[in-house]
Amino acid sequence: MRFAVPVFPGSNCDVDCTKAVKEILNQPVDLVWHAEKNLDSYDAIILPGGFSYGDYLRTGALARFSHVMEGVVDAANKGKLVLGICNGFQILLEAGLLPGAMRVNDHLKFRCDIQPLLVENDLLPFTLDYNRGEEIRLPIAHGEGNYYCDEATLNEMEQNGQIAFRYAGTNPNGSVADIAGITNREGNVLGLMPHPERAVYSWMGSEDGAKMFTSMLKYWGEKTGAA
Amino acid sequence: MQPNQNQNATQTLAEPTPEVIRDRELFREVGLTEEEYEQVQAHLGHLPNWTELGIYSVMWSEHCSYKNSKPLLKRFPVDGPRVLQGPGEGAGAIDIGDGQAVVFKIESHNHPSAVEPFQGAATGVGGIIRDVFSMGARPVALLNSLRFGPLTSPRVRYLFEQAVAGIAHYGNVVGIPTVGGEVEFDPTYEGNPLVNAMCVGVLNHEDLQKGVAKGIGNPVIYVGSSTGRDGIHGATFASEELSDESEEKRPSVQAGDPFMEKLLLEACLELVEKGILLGIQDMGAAGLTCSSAEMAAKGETGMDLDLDAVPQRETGMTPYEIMLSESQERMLLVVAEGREGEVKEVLDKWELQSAVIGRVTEGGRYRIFHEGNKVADIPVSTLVDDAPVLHRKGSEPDYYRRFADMKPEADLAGLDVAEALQKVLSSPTMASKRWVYQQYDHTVRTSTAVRPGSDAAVVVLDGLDKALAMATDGNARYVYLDPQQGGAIAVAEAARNVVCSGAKPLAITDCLNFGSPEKPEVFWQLEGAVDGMSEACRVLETPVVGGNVSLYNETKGAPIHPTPVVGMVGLVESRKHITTQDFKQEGDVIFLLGE
Amino acid sequence: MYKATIVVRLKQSVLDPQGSAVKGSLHSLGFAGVTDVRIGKTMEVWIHADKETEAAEQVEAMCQKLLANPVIENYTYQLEGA
Amino acid sequence: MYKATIVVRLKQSVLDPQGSAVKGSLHSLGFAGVTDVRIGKTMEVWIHADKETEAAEQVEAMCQKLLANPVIENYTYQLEGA
Ligand SMILES: Nc1ncnc2c1ncn2[C@@H]1O[C@H](COP(=O)(O)OP(=O)(O)O)[C@@H](O)[C@H]1O
Repeated sequence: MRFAVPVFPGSNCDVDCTKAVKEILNQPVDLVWHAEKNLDSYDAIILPGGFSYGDYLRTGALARFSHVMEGVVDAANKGKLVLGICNGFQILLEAGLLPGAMRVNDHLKFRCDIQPLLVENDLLPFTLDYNRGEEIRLPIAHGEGNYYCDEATLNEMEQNGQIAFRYAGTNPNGSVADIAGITNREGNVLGLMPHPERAVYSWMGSEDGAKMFTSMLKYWGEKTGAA
Repeated sequence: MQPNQNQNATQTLAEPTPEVIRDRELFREVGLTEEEYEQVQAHLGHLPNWTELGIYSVMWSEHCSYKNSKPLLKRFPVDGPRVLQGPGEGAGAIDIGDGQAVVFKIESHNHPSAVEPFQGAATGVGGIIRDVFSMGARPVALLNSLRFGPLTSPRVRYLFEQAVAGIAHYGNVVGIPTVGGEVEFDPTYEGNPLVNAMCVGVLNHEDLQKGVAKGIGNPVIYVGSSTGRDGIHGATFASEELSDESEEKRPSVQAGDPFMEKLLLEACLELVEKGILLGIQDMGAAGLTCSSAEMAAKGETGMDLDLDAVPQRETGMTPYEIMLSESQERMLLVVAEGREGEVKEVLDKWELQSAVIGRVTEGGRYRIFHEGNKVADIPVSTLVDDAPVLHRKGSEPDYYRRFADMKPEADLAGLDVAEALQKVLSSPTMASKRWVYQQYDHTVRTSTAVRPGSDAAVVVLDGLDKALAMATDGNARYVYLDPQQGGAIAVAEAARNVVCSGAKPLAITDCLNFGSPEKPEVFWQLEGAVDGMSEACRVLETPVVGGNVSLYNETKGAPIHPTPVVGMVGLVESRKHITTQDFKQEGDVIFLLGE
Repeated sequence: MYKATIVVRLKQSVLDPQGSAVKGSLHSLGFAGVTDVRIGKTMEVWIHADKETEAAEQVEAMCQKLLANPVIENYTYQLEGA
Repeated sequence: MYKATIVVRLKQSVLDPQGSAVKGSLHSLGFAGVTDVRIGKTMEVWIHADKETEAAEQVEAMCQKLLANPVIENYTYQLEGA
C-alpha cells in the first residue's frame, strides 16, 4: 500500500506522518511537494498537520488551491483513502471534500493536550480496528478546531454514520455536537483534529493512534486482496 | 513642515551632516559617549557620517559588543572534551556521540516584550530558532523562562497573557515543540518583565556551520523577508533602561512572521545538507550591520554591500535605515562564487525572496554603497575586535550584610505548617503552569517523551536509543541575597532537574538578566553570580557554551533582582533511563536524598 | 487603479467566539451598555483594472473563490478609484 | 441604541504577512492585477447610550483601551443609530 504525504509550505507534521506509516505499517510512503498534481501511483493520501501558508486568511484556505490538491480531489473521487489530520482536516473542509467549516476555538487559545475521544463508527476504512463506543486517547494541538456545520448537514451526517469521532469529557474547542472527526458520505475521506501519528508508542503517552493506520492497511488489503 | 503631516508616510527625513553630528553632539542620541565618538573619528580618519555613526552605535552597543560584561564572561569555563563549539557563534555545540551534536542557546527579549508583549515574545522565539538553525542544526525543542510582576495587576495580566500567546504562536507555527520552561511572579519585574527563550537543535558533526565570510570575491546573499523600517535601533533599545521615553520609541518594535521562519529554516537546512554554504548568519539584533560585520571580522576579510540590491518593503529608505533595520526572518549567506544558481534554486523552491547584495573583499574594509555613492567605509576590525571594553567596578550593597545577619528562623516558630503549605502551593509561582504550557504545542515532531509538567523535558533522538533532557532554571531571590551562592544554586537546580529525568548533564547556556552595570551594586551582583555559576559549572563539569546578557533591566531607576537563568541540556543514554517526577503507585517507598 | 474595501463577516447564524470574548472584556472594563459585538475582517485590495466594472467583476470573483468561506461567512465590498 | 463599526488596521510600517500571503494566492489564482493587500479587523459593537456624543466617547475609549493595540495598529470608526 503506497502512501503519499503532501508537503505544503508550512506543513509541520509531514515527517511525523511518514514515520508513523513506516514504523507502524512498514509500507512505502513519499513526501510529495505541493506543486505535484499527479498522485495516481498512490493508494492513500495523508494530509498532514501544521500551518500551511501560515494559516493566513483562514486555516487551509490558501493550501486548498495548490496543485497537489487536484491530485487529492481526484484520489478522493476514485475512492482512495484520504486522511486529513488537523490542518489536513481544515484543508479538506476548505476544498469541499468534507462538509462544514472551522472556527477558532471557543476559548480563543491554542490547546495542546491528550484528549479522550469516543469512536462513533467502527465500520469506516479508518476505524476497522477500533470498537464502536470505545474510548481512546489522542493528542490534540490546535487553535482552530471548533468545527461548524448547520443543523441539516449535522442530521444528514448523523444518519449516514459520517461522524467518526467525538470528544469525550470536556470538548476542547466548542465544536458542534462534540465532533472531533468526520468523513464524507462515501466514507473514504476522513478529517479529524486529533493527531493519531503522535500516539503510536507508549512513551508518547498513548498508542491509540496506531489502529487508525492499521485499519487503513486492513481495509486496503481486503479491498485489493493484497496485503 | 505641514502641521498635519502623516508620520507614517514614507518620507525621508534629511540626515544630519557630519559637522552637525559633531556640533550638536548627536552621537549621544544613538547611545555613544563623547569618548566613543572620538574613538570612531580616530578609526575612520574623518568625521563619521550618519550611516557610519549608526553602524558604530549598534556594533558598540552592549547587545552586540558585550562591552560591560566581556571581562566577566571570560571567567566562565568554556572547554570540555565534548565541546565542539563554545561561545562566539550563534549557539554552542556539544558532542553527543554517534556523529551527532546538540546545539543550544538561550536569549532574552525583555524590552521588546515590555512594550509589545505578543510580538516581542514571538520575535524572541524567532531569533533564537534562527541562531540554532544557522549552526546547521535541526531545531528539536524550545523552552522559555518568564518573570512577571504579580498577576493582581491588570497590566501585568495583559503582558503575561500576550507574551505567552506570542511564544505559543511562533513556536507552534514553526512546528518546534515547546517542551519546558519556568514562570515566576514577583514585584521586582512589575515594570520590566523578563522573557528568555531557549532553542535546542541536533546536527551531524559535518554539518556544523559558522557565521563567517570567506573567499575573496564570493557573493553575499540575502534571503528572507524584505527590509522595512521596523526595529530600527532595537539593539541600542535592548540595552537601555525602560522609561516613559521608550513609549516614544514604540515603532521600533518589530513584528514576526513564523510562517516565513519555517520556510527559511527548511531552505537553510536543505542548503546545509547540500553542503553549499561557506558561511551563514541570522540578521538578528542590529540586522544587516551586525551580521555582515561579524561575518567579515571572523573571516578576516572585508565586505562590499550594495544596498540597492537589498529587498525593501518600504520606499525611500535611507542607508542608515536599511543597515539598522531589525526586520525579522532574514539570513545572510556566503557561498563560493559560481554556486549562486544552486542556492537560488533551493530558495526559489521555498518561495523565498533572495538577492546577491555584496561580495567578500580583501583588505578588511567594510564598505557600503547606496545609489552609486559610497556611504560608509570602515575598517572591519574596529567594529568588532576593537569595540570598547569597559572594566566596571563592583561594590557590595548595603542590603547584603543586613540580610545576611538576619535570623528569619525565629519568626517561623509559631507557624501553622498546614496553612503555610497551602499558601505556598497556591501562589502563582508555585502553582501548576498548565494554563501556560497547554498553549504550546509540545508533541509536534513526535519526539517528546517527557512533556511539560515534570522536572525536565525529554526529547528522544531519531533512530537512536538516546534522548536529550533539558530544563531552564533560576531563582533571583537567592541571587539577590547572595549572588555567588545564588548563581551556583541556579546551575545546581538545573542539573538536579536534568539528572532527575535520567540524564547526565552536558553543558549549559545562560541568560544574565541584570540592572544597569554602571551601578556598582549591580555590577557586584553580576560579578558574584558569574563566579558562582562558574564554580558550579566547574564542579559539575558542565561548560558554558553560549548565552546572552541583558543589562539595564530597570524601571524608574530601580534594578530588577539579579536574574541569571540557566538552560541545561543532558544526555539520557538509554530510553529505559527516562524518569518522571510523579509518584507511580501505592506502596512505593519514598526516599529523601541530600541534606 | 482601484481600491476595494471588502468586509467579510460571520453569518448571523454562526456563533462568534471572538465577538463574545470581546463583549465580555468590554463589560469587565465597565462598558456595561454594550449589548453585542461581532468581529469580521476588512481587506483592502489594490487592483489594476481599466474600468470600474472590470475591477468589480474581479473583486466579486476573489471573494467567491478565496476571500470568504460561504459556509460561515458573508461579504460586502466597496470600490473606489485609487 | 447605536451601532459602531470600528476598523482596526495594522500601521503602514508594520509587516502584514497575512496580506502578503493573500496577495500571493490571488496572483496564483490568476488575479495578476492585484498590487497590494492589507488585512485588518472590522468590529461591530452595539451600545446603549442616550446620545450620540456619549456613544462616541465610549467607542473612543474602548478602542484605546482594548480594541486596538496602539503600538502596531490604527483605528477608525463610524456610528449610526440602531
Ligand atoms: N514558561 C513555560 N513554558 C513551558 N513549560 C513550562 C513553563 N513554565 C513551567 N513549565 C513547565 O511546568 C513544570 C513545572 O515548572 P516549575 O514550577 O518551574 O517546576 P520546577 O520548580 O520543577 O522547575 C515544568 O515541567 C516546566 O517545564
